[in-house]
Amino acid sequence: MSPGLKLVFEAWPYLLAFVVGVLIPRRQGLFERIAIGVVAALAVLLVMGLWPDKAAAADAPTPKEWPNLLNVIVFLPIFGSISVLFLPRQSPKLLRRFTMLVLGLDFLASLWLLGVPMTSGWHFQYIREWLPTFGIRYHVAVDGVSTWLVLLSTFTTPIAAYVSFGSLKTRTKDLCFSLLLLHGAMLGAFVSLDLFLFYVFWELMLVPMIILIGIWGGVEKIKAAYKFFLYTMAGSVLMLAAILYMVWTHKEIAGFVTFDYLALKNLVLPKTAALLCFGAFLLAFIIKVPMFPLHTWLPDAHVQAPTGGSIILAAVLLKLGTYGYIRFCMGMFAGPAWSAAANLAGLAVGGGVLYGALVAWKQDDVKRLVAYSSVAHMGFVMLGLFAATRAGVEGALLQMVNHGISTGALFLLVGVIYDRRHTREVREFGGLAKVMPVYAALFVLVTMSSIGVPGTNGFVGEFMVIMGAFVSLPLGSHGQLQAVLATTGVILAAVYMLSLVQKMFFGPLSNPKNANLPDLNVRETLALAPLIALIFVLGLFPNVFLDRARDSVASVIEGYQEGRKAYMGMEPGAAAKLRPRKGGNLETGYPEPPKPGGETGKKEPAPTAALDQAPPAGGAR
Amino acid sequence: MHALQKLFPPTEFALLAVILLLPLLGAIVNGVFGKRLGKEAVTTMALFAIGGSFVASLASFWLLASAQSAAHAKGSEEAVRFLWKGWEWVRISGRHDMAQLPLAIDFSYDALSGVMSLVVTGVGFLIHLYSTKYMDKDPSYHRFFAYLNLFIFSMLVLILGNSLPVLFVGWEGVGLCSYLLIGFWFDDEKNAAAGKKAFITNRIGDFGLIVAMALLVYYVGSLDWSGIEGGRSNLLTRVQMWPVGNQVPGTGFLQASMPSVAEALNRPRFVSAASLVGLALFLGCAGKSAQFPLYVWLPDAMAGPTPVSALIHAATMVTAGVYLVCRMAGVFVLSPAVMFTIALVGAGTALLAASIAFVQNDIKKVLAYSTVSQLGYMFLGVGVGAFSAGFFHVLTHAFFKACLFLAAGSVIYAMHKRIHDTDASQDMRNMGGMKKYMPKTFAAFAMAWVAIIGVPGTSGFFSKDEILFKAYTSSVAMPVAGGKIMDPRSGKVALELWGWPSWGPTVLYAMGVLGAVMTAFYMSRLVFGIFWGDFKGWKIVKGWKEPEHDEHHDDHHEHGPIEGPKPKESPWQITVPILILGALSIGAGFLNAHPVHIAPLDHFLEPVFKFANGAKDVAVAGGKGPGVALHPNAHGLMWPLMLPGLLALVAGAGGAFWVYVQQAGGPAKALAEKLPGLHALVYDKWRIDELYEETIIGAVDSLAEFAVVFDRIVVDGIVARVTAFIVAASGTGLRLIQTGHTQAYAAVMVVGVGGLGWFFVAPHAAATVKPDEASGSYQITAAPGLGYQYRWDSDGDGKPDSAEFGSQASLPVNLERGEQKTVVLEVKNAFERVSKKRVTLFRPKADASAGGPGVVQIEQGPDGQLRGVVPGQNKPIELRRPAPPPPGGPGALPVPPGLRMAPQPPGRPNPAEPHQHQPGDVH
Amino acid sequence: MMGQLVQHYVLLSTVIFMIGAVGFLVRRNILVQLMSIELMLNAVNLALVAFNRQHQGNMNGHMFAFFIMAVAAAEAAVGLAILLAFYRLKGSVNSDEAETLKH
Amino acid sequence: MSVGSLFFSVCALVALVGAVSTVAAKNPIRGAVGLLATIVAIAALFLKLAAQFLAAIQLIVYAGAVVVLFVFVIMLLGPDANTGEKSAKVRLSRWGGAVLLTVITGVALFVTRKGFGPLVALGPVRADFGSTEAVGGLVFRNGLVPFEIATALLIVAVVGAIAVARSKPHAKKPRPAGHETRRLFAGPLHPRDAERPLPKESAR
Repeated sequence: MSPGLKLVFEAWPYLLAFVVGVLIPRRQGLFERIAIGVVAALAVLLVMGLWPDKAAAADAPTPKEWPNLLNVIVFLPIFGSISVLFLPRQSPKLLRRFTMLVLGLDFLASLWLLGVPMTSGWHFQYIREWLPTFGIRYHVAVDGVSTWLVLLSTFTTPIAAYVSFGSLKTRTKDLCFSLLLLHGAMLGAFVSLDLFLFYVFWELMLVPMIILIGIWGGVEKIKAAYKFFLYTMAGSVLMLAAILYMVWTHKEIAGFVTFDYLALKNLVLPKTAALLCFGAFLLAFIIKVPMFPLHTWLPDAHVQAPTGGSIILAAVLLKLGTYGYIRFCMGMFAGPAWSAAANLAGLAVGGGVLYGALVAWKQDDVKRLVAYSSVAHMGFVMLGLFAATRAGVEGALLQMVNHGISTGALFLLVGVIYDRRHTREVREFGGLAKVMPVYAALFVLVTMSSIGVPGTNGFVGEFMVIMGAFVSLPLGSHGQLQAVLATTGVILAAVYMLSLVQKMFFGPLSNPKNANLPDLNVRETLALAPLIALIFVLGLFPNVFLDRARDSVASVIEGYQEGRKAYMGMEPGAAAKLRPRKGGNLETGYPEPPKPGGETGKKEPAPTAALDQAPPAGGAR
Repeated sequence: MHALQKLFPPTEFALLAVILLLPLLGAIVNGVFGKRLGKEAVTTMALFAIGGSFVASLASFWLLASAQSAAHAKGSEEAVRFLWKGWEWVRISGRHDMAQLPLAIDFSYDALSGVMSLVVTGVGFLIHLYSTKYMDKDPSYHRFFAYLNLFIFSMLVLILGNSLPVLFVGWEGVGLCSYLLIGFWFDDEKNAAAGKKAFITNRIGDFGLIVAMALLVYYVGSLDWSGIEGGRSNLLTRVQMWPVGNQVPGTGFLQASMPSVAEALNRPRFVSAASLVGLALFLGCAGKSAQFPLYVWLPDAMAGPTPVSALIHAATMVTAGVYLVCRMAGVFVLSPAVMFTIALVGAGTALLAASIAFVQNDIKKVLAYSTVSQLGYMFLGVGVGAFSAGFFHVLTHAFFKACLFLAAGSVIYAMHKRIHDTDASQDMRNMGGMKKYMPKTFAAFAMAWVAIIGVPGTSGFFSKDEILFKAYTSSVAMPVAGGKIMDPRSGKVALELWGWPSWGPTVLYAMGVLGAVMTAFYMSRLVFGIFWGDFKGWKIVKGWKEPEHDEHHDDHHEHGPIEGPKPKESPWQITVPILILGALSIGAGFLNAHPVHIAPLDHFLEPVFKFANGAKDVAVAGGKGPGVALHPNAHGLMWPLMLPGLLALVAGAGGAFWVYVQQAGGPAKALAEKLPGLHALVYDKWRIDELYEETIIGAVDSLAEFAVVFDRIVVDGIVARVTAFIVAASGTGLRLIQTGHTQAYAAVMVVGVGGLGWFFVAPHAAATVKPDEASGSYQITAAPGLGYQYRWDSDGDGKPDSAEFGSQASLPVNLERGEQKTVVLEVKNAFERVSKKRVTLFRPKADASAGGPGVVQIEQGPDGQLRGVVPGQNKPIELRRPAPPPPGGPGALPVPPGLRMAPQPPGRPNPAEPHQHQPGDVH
Repeated sequence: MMGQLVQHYVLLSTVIFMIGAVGFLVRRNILVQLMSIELMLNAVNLALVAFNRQHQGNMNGHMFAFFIMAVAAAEAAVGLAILLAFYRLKGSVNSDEAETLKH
Repeated sequence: MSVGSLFFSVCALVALVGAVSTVAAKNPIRGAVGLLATIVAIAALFLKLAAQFLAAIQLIVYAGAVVVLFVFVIMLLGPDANTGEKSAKVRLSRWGGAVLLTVITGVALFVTRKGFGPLVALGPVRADFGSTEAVGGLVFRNGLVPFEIATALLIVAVVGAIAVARSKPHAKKPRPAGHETRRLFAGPLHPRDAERPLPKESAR
């Protein structure tokens, strides 16, 4: 068979996608058509990549994990942002292209994460001493949970950047710098396993986000930026205090200083201290999520932020709160988390799902409405996490990604109309479906995803969360009530989203200003297309996604249960202690802690030689 | 035949994929490319897709029928089910996360779904054909067919899905298509609002369906049909509905003050899981099938194009609820109370909707209420356990109601050509005498009319008569002996079920007959109004609005016909489908004609309803499983019970003939004038919509308004503003210090440096104690400082150990058990200043470092039983055996034999005593 | 008075330092304030050199003094430049005029 | 009183008087002279402390550069250099300063008497102590990096000083006519001079 023919046989899905992509758009030039075709082919490549060829996968040896991959993923944008500083301010085209190139390369690099079977444990682990005196290391790794958040981030940020370049024409250099730095910081926070490193990234991402809101925002941008900053900061300083307390306690017991999450995870704190530390972490995370009553920064920030900023904020930044809860609260404070779960789940349902939906219903500003719908969606995510069943946590994880996709797409769509009319007031619109049919169709489609119509991604996540909460042991019979109440949130979601759709798109074209609005342009279509595609891929084949997260979720829940057992075993008033570590040195590179009971009182500082041992490359078990 | 069987084995029945994917393909092609493909291509694509699907359905049905007869010949009772497995969708958690349930996108094909898919694709094809003409002039022609094909696809997913979640995909999918099609002409705010109303009302039903799925996962552990049928016996358990959790929150403090109130509040209430599941499922069915209280969306849904009303809101989608009840029959029969509720709600809805249909003038509205009413009949049928009868009514109703709608559409089409006003061309008062102009349409309409009013021999007669007959003779038996669910552990009665009330059959039958009278009356009114009399549409032209009240008003301003086309017969694309459907509504009755003993459908469906009709997976005393109980004299009652039905026909249709043909509507007008209030009330649909608007929607709305205000004033106001105010106030205060003068800052710095200097000049005596109780050696370590020298007084007698200050920074002290000692530390710094500190050491008597089992306190619980409580834990330890009467005097708590007391370690300090000294206390 | 003790130098140094500090605090003339700073730096230098004279093991005191001089020179240059700019802004060298810091 | 003591006493007295006059002088030029006196006295004390190199540097850097810089600036400012502080607040703060000075000097006396153990006379001086070679060797061996940083600091300070002190061309004012070189020397040094007419361009 000739190579050309072979190519056609093997690459027919991509070719088909390309051809369809070229054929679909109406009234476009050849160049735009080809661009759309390429995007379509790439999307198919991504989707095909999600299904490993099972027969081939069985035979193939376990793929090697390049330990530097995460470094590349995290630092490519960060170095990119530094490089942007050296590019000429006068040529925005160059700046934009460079930014898109870096983000695109980052996305391609992150696709490698899909090539590895995400068995439980840590992958692509990389450990490097950073500040050995303080036990601070550069320790990054991913598991099935963070992989998806990394991918979500690398997937949505280019879209957000692409959209931003369409609508923001001022101060391009600053924009590129902020976007890249924000991207790197978010990725860093998702992959770092050292609490200090995590904290650094956690705070680092605030700065570019404030710049994004504060420079390119709306009328009250400064107020919104302040509010965002102050809320987030208030939570995170408490978290820092808790981190320092844990590190200090760990040093008292184990004899050496470390900020490593995997080491601190084994620390069993006395009950009061555990509760306080849990509270501090929880506060930081639920502000970020955000959960009632700390959610009001979100609508303000969303309304004022530019479209690209809103997309990143909704799609990725909020996920840091939920991710933090899975990773740190469930990992390190299983006991307090377990005992508080039922109450917190009530808060998530009452204050998030129902309250958010009700408030969203009454909003006049489209973006504010979508922002409150975020509160409602994130309530579902938190409910799944509090339920701590496999379905619940998997559903929550899926819902995080779903929310990133559908709410990101909604913000993008709102941005489209804002660019045309410079208003977001619902009453300014009406009957838009007449003038912008494609826009209306896509808006309705994304709305369906947002309100969880089966077949789209929104349904699967909500369904799994509800099912997971209903059967949850930690929530008990309250969980069943909460699941039922959360289900009524599904009704309310339909109420507010469909009211919005009706007011915006249906009815007579009442406002003459809307009579000549152009439909979606190529840039907007290109940015939306991957999101729309993923809405269906995740809605119909969520398993390609959940398969990779399953082991990790199972081990998260296992750790949660074990942690709770250790916590319940603490006598009131007992001192902190260390749990025997499971993976031993393999995971952290640290020595075993001294056996409890033997030679208490004489705690030699940790032999520094142990720190010098080469960390395991790759770290997959 | 053999080739087909070989090609499509029962476990890999890929023909289902063909049935499903053809409409989907049509939807995608028409939706994405439709505008460019042109009208012809869209028509071809849509018809090909749905026609191919119909052909595949026919083939499948044939295969199924032959497979079933083969199985029957072998004596197998099992329902034949063809499977086509798609892929694993998600995995959800079983009860308490003990197991994972994979949910697969699987499709199955059995008798029930076979018949249903034939109806959907067959009627769907006819309606598609009809629409090619009806929607001819519409600019969004391709969009219409894309939606319609998508609807067919969703409906097929609904009926072919092998599990509840897959069914749910179709369930919401048809809701979505219904939403899109009702709002198809979205220029009109009213249409869009109707679509939204339909979707949201359906969502309320979907809420029930999700809850039902959650309950099934929790109690049964499966969501696919065979799994639910196999595990349904687990539903016969009790569920505590109240209180949620251990007790009602806040009753803890009531316990002491008002124990009776607390007990009344906390008394647990139980329901059987089967009832819960049944109710939740029925909520879903009520939403989709427009039953009370969720029927309000269906009449509004007539805002959509007429073919949509025929296909979705009459023939197929709205019967999905009945389909689901039939599908889950095995679960429903476990709860007679729920079944009776369904029957009662069905009968009630039938009457309510029929009463509204009496006075409506919009012909589509009349048909819509008629649909609601007929759906009520179906639920009456399935509610009394006559599943095949109810399902048969689905079938016949699909034919005659689709025919009625399409014929009405044909009339509207003709009227619209003259009037060009959507509302006026649907108004019955503008019609009349149409049989002259539209003979074929009239023929089809009349065939459907005789069917729906139940003229003997027509399909409506057989199906309605069967339902009425079963309403009297059939009921649902208790699923367990005596209706008592036993607790397997204690052997006691856990829950007593509610049974079928004795007055039930009579009431249901009476309601059914009354409904039949009403049906005959209002349907005849409709037919007479449209086709008899004189055409009243001459004076109506484009832009005509109905005069406000006074109908006499018109008489004074009588003027002759205005120019315009005459109503004329519709083209063949419209008449052929309605004639076919009319013929079917006459003839389809013989699929299940029990009075004449021809019942192939009943026979065909029998294996499907096996679990509803006494399968023995749940044992009842007497050897029969849960299911339907027939009246002992059922067979003999068949003919007697038919008589009231025939009388109802005669009374209803005859009455309508008298009122509307012979008296030309005079008595009706007179009655309306006599009772204007009642007439207005019924004309306004009993103002149920307004009631909902005021109560439920109003409540949610004000709740939302409250939430907005709360968000602004409390959350953003108190949480954020108050914090901000405190910070700002302290900032304002501190700002007074910030003069901006460099010197002032420098002066403050000098003060600070001075303070630090003073700190260094003054000595500080501080010490830490490291206790070691086991050996009794205590180590006191003094804090270091600038040029510090130390002097110790180790025996506390006031005289230092040495006169000179030295560099000894720590002092070991040995203590006997129980000994207390005071040590004085003196510190001298570089400036020769001296400070003193007294350290008191105490070594406790007993070694408390070895931990024993925790102490358990005994206390009397609220129920009078003794229980143990571990201090610091809330959960009491249940005592296994009841406590013997207290042997000692009052106040002496007995030690129950069931409780092992914690051994008291010798010398362990009693925790009740206030302890004086902890080891290492520094005073 | 005995031979020179390190205390004498330190005392002298302290007093000069304090004169400088008080001058900095009391005077409102930026020129004088800058000169006061020079006084303080000189006082510190003196103390450093005196201590180094007492402990002759190394000459780090000298080295520190050397660097302090360098810094002092830089400080004087920049300080006077700022003074000039300030004068251009306000037309005066009174430090009370420099109060925008509080805003 | 030995010669050494006398030398010390004289130098200390000069330094103190100079310091006080620096701070107390109404006219800054007198303050500058007082500062000069203090600096020279301290340089002398450096000599006494066997820090010959530092004494030289002290004279060169402080007396030669810094004080001269001050004097330049004072001259540049002219009469504006004297702020004439007269308010009650100023007087009060002066009294406060005097009291503070007295108190802290008392404390310092106390500390120096008590805080350093027995009073020990300074011993003999090592042979090469304080010489240029010794300090140079130290600076270029142990203190090379700080030295380089100090040089960088000085450069930055010079550039910064120029940047800060230079009068900025505001808002495109019409440039005063005249030859470049001429303007460099005869142009306005200060904004307030800009209004003054340039000296007439005399014939060459």
